[in-house]
Amino acid sequence: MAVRAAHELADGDVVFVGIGLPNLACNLARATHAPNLVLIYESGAVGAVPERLPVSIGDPALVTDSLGVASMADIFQFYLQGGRIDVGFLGGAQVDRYANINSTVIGPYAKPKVRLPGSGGACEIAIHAARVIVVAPLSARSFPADVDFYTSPGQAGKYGTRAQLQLPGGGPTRIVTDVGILEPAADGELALVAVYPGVDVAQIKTKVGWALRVSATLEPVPPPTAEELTLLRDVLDPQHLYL
Amino acid sequence: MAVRAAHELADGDVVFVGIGLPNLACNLARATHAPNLVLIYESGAVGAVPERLPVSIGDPALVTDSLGVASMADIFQFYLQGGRIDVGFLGGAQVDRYANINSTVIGPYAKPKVRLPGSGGACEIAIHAARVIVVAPLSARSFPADVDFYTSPGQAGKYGTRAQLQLPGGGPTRIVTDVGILEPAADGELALVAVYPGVDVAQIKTKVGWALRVSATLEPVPPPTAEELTLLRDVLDPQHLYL
Amino acid sequence: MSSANPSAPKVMDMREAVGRFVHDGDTLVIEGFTHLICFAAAHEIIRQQRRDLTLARLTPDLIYDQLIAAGCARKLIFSWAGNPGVGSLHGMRRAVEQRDPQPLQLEEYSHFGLVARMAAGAAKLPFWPLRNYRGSDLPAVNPLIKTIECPYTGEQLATVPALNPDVTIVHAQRADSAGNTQIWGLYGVQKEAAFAASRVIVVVEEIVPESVIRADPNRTIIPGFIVDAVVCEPWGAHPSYAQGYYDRDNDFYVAWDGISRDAKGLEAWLNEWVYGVGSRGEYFDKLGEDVTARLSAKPRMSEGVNYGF
Amino acid sequence: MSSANPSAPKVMDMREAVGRFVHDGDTLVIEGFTHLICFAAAHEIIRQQRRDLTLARLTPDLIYDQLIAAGCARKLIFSWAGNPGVGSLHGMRRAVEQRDPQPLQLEEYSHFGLVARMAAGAAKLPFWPLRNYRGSDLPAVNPLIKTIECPYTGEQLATVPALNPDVTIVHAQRADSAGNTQIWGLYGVQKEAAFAASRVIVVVEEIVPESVIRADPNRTIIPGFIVDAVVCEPWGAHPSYAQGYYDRDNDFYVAWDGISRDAKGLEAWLNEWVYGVGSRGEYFDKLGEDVTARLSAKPRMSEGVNYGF
Repeated sequence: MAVRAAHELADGDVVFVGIGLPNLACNLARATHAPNLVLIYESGAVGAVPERLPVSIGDPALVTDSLGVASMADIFQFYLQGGRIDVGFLGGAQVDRYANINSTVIGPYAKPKVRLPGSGGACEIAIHAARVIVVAPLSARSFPADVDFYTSPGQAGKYGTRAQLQLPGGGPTRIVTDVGILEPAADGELALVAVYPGVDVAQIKTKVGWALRVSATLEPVPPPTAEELTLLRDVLDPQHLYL
Repeated sequence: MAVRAAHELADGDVVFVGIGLPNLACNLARATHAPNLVLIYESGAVGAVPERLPVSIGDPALVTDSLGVASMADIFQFYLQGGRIDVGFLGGAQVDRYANINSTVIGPYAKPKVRLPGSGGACEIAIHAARVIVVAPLSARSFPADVDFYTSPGQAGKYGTRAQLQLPGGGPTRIVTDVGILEPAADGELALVAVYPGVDVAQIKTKVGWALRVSATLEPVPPPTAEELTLLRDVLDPQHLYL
Repeated sequence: MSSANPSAPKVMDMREAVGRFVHDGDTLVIEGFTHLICFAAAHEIIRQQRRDLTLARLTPDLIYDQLIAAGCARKLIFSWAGNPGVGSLHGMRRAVEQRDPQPLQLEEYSHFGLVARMAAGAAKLPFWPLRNYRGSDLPAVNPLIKTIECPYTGEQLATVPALNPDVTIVHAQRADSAGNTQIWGLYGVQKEAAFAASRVIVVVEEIVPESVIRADPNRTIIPGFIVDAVVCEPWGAHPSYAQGYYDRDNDFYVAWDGISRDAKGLEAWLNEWVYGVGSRGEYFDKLGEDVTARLSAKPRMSEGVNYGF
Repeated sequence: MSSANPSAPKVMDMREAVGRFVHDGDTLVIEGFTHLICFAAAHEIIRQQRRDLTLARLTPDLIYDQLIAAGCARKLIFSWAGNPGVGSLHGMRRAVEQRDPQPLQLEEYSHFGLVARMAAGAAKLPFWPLRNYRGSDLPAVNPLIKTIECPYTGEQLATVPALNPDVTIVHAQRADSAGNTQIWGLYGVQKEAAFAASRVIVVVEEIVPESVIRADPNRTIIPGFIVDAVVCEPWGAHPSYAQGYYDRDNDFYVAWDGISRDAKGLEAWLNEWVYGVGSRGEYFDKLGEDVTARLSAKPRMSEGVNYGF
């Protein structure tokens, strides 16, 4: 997934990075096809070049040798709400048919079955980033037709479409999973647009809680190159914290 | 006037300083009875200890060896609107019966007789500082019954009293002139509360554009001490820029 | 004058600072986003058995998990509640799900919303506007998130109310004895949280001469005149970190998951590491010498700049 | 991506920067509160005869007095219009009072109001709330100052609309070639003005290697990815100043009163010092050697801090 996510990034993108896989993906992209990627963390580090794999979103290694440090008030107001972020990464316990994301509760809010951490910066990233890449392994439990709680707005839902809500950012535009890639169609509903080598489309459909549309022309997905795998395993995450 | 204004300051006061006489007064107070005075300039210098007489409100000497530098957004939002300023200094071309101050125009706004610089930070200082000391030489032209333009609100006026307007600061509480000191009475109207040695009350009354009330018990005003005069003339303003 | 007697000495030990400035029933903010989280203050609050606190913080983190488990809190205002990179906050979850040791009320925002609440508090405005929350369920479960119509464009914008804590505790690298406080590395919302509060305690790795502060005034984030107490507590942020002083103790963050998973284990840890020591100094001694070898910062000094004219 | 092609070179001379990024009819902000006022950019704009600009700045100062007198402006947005410590801005007054060389429309705020307009612009909010203007005539003469009712307390607060300049020009001590910009001394509203703008030109005393920026990231005020052009122009702020580089030329501020008092004198000055030189370098040479002796900053270096972990 880290390699697929890295491929979603263009050189020069200003990326709001989360910890874990998104961080790996960004550093992989920076080391390969996108040397001018600007990594921004909600903690305030701008243009970070962490010399070790950060273990938290506020790791001191994100500050040392960074291009700048901003207060969180500036990060959210001037960088994110200011429309300066090209790409945000989000994960979540549930992603639904319209790419609404739930990282708050499984079950009802007042009496949850599982209490999750909550939004953090996810809600505002989903609203403001020009595009959002969601990274999540595909499973029927994680991809229900409707999420239990709308933490971060997707392309459409019970409150209306993004256009109706006048949301400034593009919202989730690519859902990178462990078996393929989903993308919202014009009406906002996610469709399968790419399948990884050796994966069966029929099997993918069983891992989604609604009747999944499949794009007429599936994108080709090259396997990870040896260079990418070496970078990930030996350089970027030598202790295999996230792989 | 600089000596009188200095006497208005208490040790530990956090003072929003203007350039010119207020700056002299603050530095005189700091050198005598108020060593813990904290000088803040709207330009962003906090705890300034200028080693030369600043020629502008943003003089580099205000930064060198200061305790801190704040952005102007922080100065106005967190320091001033935040209620952290004890004393503000204001001047103005006109001060009226209720201590409204005009530093915008003489004559009508659209076709002024004299176009003055405008508010700068004066309007918000008059609204937010716990108390405001106005420093202005007394003359009938400068102290009309009503100012031509309300740049900075006084104690009362055509828009109502400070209480009616729910203004958070105390507004102008002392008007230090070249001949005596005015202070608002309970109804907000300025009254003469102190007369400098050798000055005639009757003469003062002719320099004010309304029937000036005189306090029943005038405050004693000691003449400047030799130490104060020496400090002002030889140390604080040796080039006599403001004296 | 604005906050305190200017000539009263502000430097004191943590016991006195917490004793004088943190009261039962207070709304308390101990901020620090990963960086500069003042565990030393939290532990003293636990030792002094403060009760009925409303705790506000973007990330409750281990520090509020401990305060909640110790029975200090009745309410939590937050925007992301987890053990970063590890999992749940078990102490908090027991309070919410099992009312153990007592019930805990939750008030939930996103980061931007809670940052905006602190900015409003610092600016002494009753609310802060932000373009957020449309399409999210958060306003449906938090009635304090409201909307306002822009007087220029007619757009509906979200608002959050000001947060004005009774007391904010800020950890920082250094301050002078008057509380003029300098921070580098991640700022988090330390400045906004301090300006929003009625009382401010600054806890630092080092108290430095005023001349050190004055030699680099652009690094000052909090002016001394809004500070009530200055506490010198080296390693006071452990297991959080202080850039240039010591690294985050990630092993402890991972270990906390096991320690806190049941109430007994967490209580035993509090008995040993909080109630069982009288001060941060004793805690540090108990950590043992290897902690400095393991976590002390390596030097990466910046160059000076010219403040002359 | 957000602003510009990331691999396009940004370092260029002032002629190219103004030629490419400042257009007739633009709303232009050249900020800097006493400190870091980019006269070099204004003079190039005059030389390139830009027209119909809306100029916004807290203190128009000599820089906008010159742009106005040169016929570049049709409107001025400001909060304090004077020659600080000296008197009036005669060029501006002639435009307002005598429509010479052309009429000038005024839009007036207080400092707080204009700072708030820039903050709103930077945050891409349509307005900013502030507790101000009650009891003042300013809203009566500026209908853009409105009010809003707080959704929590019912209080009436003032609002100002966002200011989003087409182009902002920021002077600073140093930047790398990608535009990552560091400022110390007075910040003014340089950051807000830059984030509020569609296009950003940064003018610096020195272009430094990226490693210099990275060695002290807390000094970075403007990130390179919002910057379109980086111009290296030593002494580019004269007669304003750059902390650590050179002092303010107060004598010139005093002399300006005489130079500008009549239109002919001002025009002669523009002919000699703006049209009569091709670049800032020629202007500096023309100032003569004594300017460096008179105004160069004396060293007052700060110490470094540790960014290690």
